[in-house]
Amino acid sequence: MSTSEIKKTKRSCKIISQECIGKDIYSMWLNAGEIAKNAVPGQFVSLYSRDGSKLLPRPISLCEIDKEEEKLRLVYRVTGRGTGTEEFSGLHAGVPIETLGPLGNGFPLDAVKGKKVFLMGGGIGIPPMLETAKQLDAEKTMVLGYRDELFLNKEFEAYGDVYVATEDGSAGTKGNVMDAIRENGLEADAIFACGPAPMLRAIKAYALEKGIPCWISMEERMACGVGACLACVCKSKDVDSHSHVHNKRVCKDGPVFLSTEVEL
Amino acid sequence: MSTSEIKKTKRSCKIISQECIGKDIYSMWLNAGEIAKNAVPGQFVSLYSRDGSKLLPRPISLCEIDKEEEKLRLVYRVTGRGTGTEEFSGLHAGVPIETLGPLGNGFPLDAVKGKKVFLMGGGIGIPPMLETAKQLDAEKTMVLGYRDELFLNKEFEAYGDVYVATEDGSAGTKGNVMDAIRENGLEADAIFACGPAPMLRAIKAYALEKGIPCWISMEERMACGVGACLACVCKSKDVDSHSHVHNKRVCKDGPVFLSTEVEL
Amino acid sequence: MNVNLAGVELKNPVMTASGTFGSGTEYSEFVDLNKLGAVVTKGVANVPWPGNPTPRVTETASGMLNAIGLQNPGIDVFCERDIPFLRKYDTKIIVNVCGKSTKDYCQVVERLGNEPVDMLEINVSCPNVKEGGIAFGQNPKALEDITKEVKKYAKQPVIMKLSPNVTDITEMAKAAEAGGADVLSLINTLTGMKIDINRRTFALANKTGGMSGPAVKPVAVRMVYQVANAVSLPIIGMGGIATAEDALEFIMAGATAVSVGTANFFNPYATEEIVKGIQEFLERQNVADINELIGVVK
Amino acid sequence: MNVNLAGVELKNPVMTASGTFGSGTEYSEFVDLNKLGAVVTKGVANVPWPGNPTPRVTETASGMLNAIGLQNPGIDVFCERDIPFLRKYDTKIIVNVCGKSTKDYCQVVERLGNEPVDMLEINVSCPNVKEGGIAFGQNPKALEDITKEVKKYAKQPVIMKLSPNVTDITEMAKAAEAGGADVLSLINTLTGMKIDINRRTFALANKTGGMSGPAVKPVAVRMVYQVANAVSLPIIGMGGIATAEDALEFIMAGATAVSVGTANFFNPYATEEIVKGIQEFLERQNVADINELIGVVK
Ligand SMILES: Cc1cc2nc3c(=O)[nH]c(=O)nc-3n(C[C@H](O)[C@H](O)[C@H](O)COP(=O)(O)OP(=O)(O)OC[C@H]3O[C@@H](n4cnc5c(N)ncnc54)[C@H](O)[C@@H]3O)c2cc1C
Ligand SMILES: Cc1cc2nc3c(=O)[nH]c(=O)nc-3n(C[C@H](O)[C@H](O)[C@H](O)COP(=O)(O)OP(=O)(O)OC[C@H]3O[C@@H](n4cnc5c(N)ncnc54)[C@H](O)[C@@H]3O)c2cc1C
Ligand SMILES: Cc1cc2nc3c(=O)[nH]c(=O)nc-3n(C[C@H](O)[C@H](O)[C@H](O)COP(=O)(O)O)c2cc1C
Ligand SMILES: Cc1cc2nc3c(=O)[nH]c(=O)nc-3n(C[C@H](O)[C@H](O)[C@H](O)COP(=O)(O)O)c2cc1C
Ligand code: FES
Ligand code: FES
Repeated sequence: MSTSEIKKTKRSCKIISQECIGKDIYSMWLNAGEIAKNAVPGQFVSLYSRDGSKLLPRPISLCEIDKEEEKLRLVYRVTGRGTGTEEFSGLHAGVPIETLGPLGNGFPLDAVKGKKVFLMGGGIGIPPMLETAKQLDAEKTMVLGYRDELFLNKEFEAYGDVYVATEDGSAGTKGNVMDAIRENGLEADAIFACGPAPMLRAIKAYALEKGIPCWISMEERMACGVGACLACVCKSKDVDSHSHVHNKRVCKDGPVFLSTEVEL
Repeated sequence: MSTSEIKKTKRSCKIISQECIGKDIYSMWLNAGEIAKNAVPGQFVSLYSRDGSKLLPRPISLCEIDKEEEKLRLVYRVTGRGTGTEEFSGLHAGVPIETLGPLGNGFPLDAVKGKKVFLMGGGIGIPPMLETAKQLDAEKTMVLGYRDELFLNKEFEAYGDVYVATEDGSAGTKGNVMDAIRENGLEADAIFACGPAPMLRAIKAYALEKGIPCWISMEERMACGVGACLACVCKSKDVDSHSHVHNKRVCKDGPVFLSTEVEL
Repeated sequence: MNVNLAGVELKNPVMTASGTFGSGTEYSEFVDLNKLGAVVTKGVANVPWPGNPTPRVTETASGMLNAIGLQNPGIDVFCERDIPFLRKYDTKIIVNVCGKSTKDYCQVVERLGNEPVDMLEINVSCPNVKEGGIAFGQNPKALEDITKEVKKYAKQPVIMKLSPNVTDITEMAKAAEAGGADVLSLINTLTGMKIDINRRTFALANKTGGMSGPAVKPVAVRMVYQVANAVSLPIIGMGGIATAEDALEFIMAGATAVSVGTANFFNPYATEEIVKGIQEFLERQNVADINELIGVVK
Repeated sequence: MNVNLAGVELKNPVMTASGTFGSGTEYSEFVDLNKLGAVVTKGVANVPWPGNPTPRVTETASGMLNAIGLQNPGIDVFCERDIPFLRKYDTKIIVNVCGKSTKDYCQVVERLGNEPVDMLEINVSCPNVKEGGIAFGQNPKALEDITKEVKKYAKQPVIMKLSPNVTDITEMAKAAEAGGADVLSLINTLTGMKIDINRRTFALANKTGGMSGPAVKPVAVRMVYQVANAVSLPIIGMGGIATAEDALEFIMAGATAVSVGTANFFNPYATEEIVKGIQEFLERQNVADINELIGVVK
């Protein structure tokens, strides 16, 4: 799928529901109209604050997409006091929120169709794997890493085996997602992953060692979210399409990249 | 009453009710705690926006004071799109609003006790006259000036005769408050007034001509609202207490001044 | 709504600010480029520049800091790809030019002489690159000299883009005028810094960045006013414009045209909405010609 | 929380910014002045000044413009009324001094030599008065000269307050250092302008005003960082500080103390809350001495 076919919109989306599903973790459904209609798993939206002093977007991945009802589910973490995400968490059903999307490329579902695939998520990187699990036609094994408290994990069970790792050992394997793979002797032909940089680095090394393809979803500070400002670049092996300088844009060329294509 | 005895507070006040009572005119009751307890007619509060890009206070006069239930009524005009007052008008009961007060001096009720007094209000200068009418022990005649649509006028009827002037002649005297006085042959021994500068100027001239004392409530752009920043000065006949330069502070030395004491 | 910049007739005074709109491709999904007075491109150099390490942007109160570092594909790719894209639209093309030395600038300017572009904007005020950029923009003599050199090679009218990080903006404006500039644009970004106190480090990899957005508007309006009253060149005003009202502030202060930058990031429809808003203001206030409003507040 | 400014020991680094806190009387209804490191007074001149016409303030995005024009009662009333008031509290007194000529400044400074005040802050950076003020603050030679003169008459340590409206703040800092300044404070306000497009006039009677508030913080932090790395004098940082986190940004950038200005207007409890917030940060991060944090980000 080419990103240029996907039509982006910025619109005011009414909140359908807002729920706290873990410490500082919120789940929100939005009435998103054409944004939902055009969206694919692994893409994200930019949310905007109602506070005139906060100008920049808050990029949030799509956790679930309901094309029929034109709804989107976002699961996000409140990062601190006075932040944009804190503001979002206080908004009730019925309140509109400015939303730009769908943004980015999404996971290449066709490339791994029918294979044995790890869907790996770490922390707040877990949400985008849910819609990916729903839509991916493959033999899926979910490996989810948490610090302590679990969230969303039950919702993955409909789509395959779910393995969990926690840093404090309170559930599943004590350690990280790689520890969970080793402890359970798991294997796959391909990987889709989203999570913090150290986790992605370990997964990239593992995929290289096993000789399997691995796609990772990257994070970077953004301003435009649509590829115009060149804020959100990551170092890439190939020259990028925009500036021909090995700087791919996370918001437009990503956020999903083949792990061997980018520096971490 | 000396202003230094009045203890000021800034606190978050829950909105009790919010009602549109005319085109762009809103009436709001606040749970104001000690601000209400310490307040006198003619004083004001500063309201603060929830939008981090809007820093300065919106000074709003007290329209009614309920000391027992610690409530304040504010009646205010939405001045335009994207303004602080527009934001306030959209806040529902239960929502907190940052409020600083009580501020300023208030009308000198004792100075006119038992006399025949005009309470004159123009436009959005009408609200503070309501609590003044309630508390003033005198023979009161209300003269209220509007552009077209009337508001609050009925509520004054409990306290004396009410005369109305409208610019478009749709109610009462066609013209301004001075026209209403002339048309109805009204007389008084003293005046309390609040309204736009041209109206206050005319009232000041009238009082001078009649040789009666007249107190007017002034408006100026404010920053601190408490007398510290020297933003809100007006030219005064006497030297001011702060800088000894004939610059009285509307927020602290006023907003109510003897008309002969200030330049308009 | 037509305004004239050194002989170039724009259908309206609303343009994009360099570096915030790419070469128009991305935002053409949101706005009709045909509706804009001009598209000003991201700065382009003689060769590709990789720009600065990330993080390159951070949020500040009603503004942002950026230290992109002028990443660009170089003039060759630009001429092959971006100019033909923009030529499909009925709008003026203004190419923003950056460089590390006078020679770099002149090379790009000369090369553009044969291209169908309408004006050149010379960025001598980027605070985010070590060489070139702001060095030329904070010294009147250096500014006059580079303006003269650039003018030797330029076939199109030359806009000199001024830095606000100076003691006296009128001195810089006069230097650019003396060097032969056709138009001035201002302001570029104000140099700022943000510190992450928990990580005890700078919020931007480059330490400092350029501040833009509504926060800087009062400084920008002041400088446009000062320059309009000091030189006789037309001015393109920018810095924090997000609404038609903002744009009109700059026009009344003395700007002939305006650029919209950071606002695109929080409202991708901003440029088109501003064109519409100005039109409505003119109708509401019965102003027959927008040129009547230029510098009307004295 | 003690910090030392040129031999003056403050109980904590939090002070008020001149002109936003009067002489403390009004805000003593909200905060306990005993809790503050120092109170910096509104600028005082040799004679009373009436200041500028109104409107004197206007709101901008995350900031404000002011053109008070240094209204003040003159040094006589100040010494009689304000110093005795402040002396009742256990806090340091810093008197901000303004003038129209070097002689004016020196007269006030000399007079204060016999008064129980702890430091003098010389305002050579007010953008809102025609004479004096910023004229001294935008020229390194003039700044060095006036610093030298003031030092001749001063019995207390002298803080020179720098203007941000300059090309190179380090050059100004070095000039003040060369002139013998004991401490530097920065930033004063950035000159700005706002236009009321409906009335086609300036929002302020003075046309321009000084911008302050959170909007200017990135510029202020950058300048404090630059100055801290250019001279060896202690620095009082200010510009947009509204929270303990903001204050810590300045301290990590190199400020020994901080001043809180515009924030008082939207939070009259700001100064005391910031003292408390810094204390909590130190505890949370196990920092034994706040002096360890000064200039820790390089
Ligand atoms: C492609 C992508 C997808 C993401 N998906 C999710 C998700 O599904 N759920 C979730 O909880 N978080 C997600 N994040 C991280 C999320 O964007 C940040 O946590 C959020 O922007 C922080 O905003 P704030 O208002 O809490 O913080 P503030 O500190 O107020 O943010 C200030 C500025 O910094 C930016 N910023 C701060 N942290 C980050 C970060 N980690 N990444 C990018 N920008 C940041 C903000 O966007 C904002 O512009 C994603 C990030 C990216 C790049
Ligand atoms: C002592 C006093 C009492 C007042 N009482 C009332 C009242 O009871 N009801 C009412 O509707 N209005 C009253 N006003 C006027 C009211 O303060 C302004 O209409 C209001 O502040 C405008 O804010 P805004 O958010 O709508 O406009 P914005 O344009 O967003 O305001 C921007 C800034 O300008 C200031 N400002 C704008 N207009 C005025 C003005 N006319 N006077 C002072 N500051 C202004 C605002 O306070 C704010 O700081 C009073 C003013 C004063 C000084
Ligand atoms: C992300 C970003 C990149 C920019 N890149 C350039 C550039 O390449 N050349 C240039 O002259 N100005 C550049 N600028 C400055 C803008 O063109 C403009 O002068 C400034 O941002 C002020 O306008 P604004 O507040 O509307 O953004 C850039 C600004 C931003 C925010
Ligand atoms: C209303 C007002 C009055 C001021 N008066 C003075 C003054 O008299 N002397 C002075 O040196 N600075 C004066 N300043 C500047 C402040 O002391 C401070 O340097 C500036 O406002 C930046 O800090 P802030 O953003 O915290 O307000 C004034 C600022 C404001 C807002
Ligand atoms: S955020 Fe602008 S290019 Fe990615
Ligand atoms: S508003 Fe500060 S003195 Fe009145």
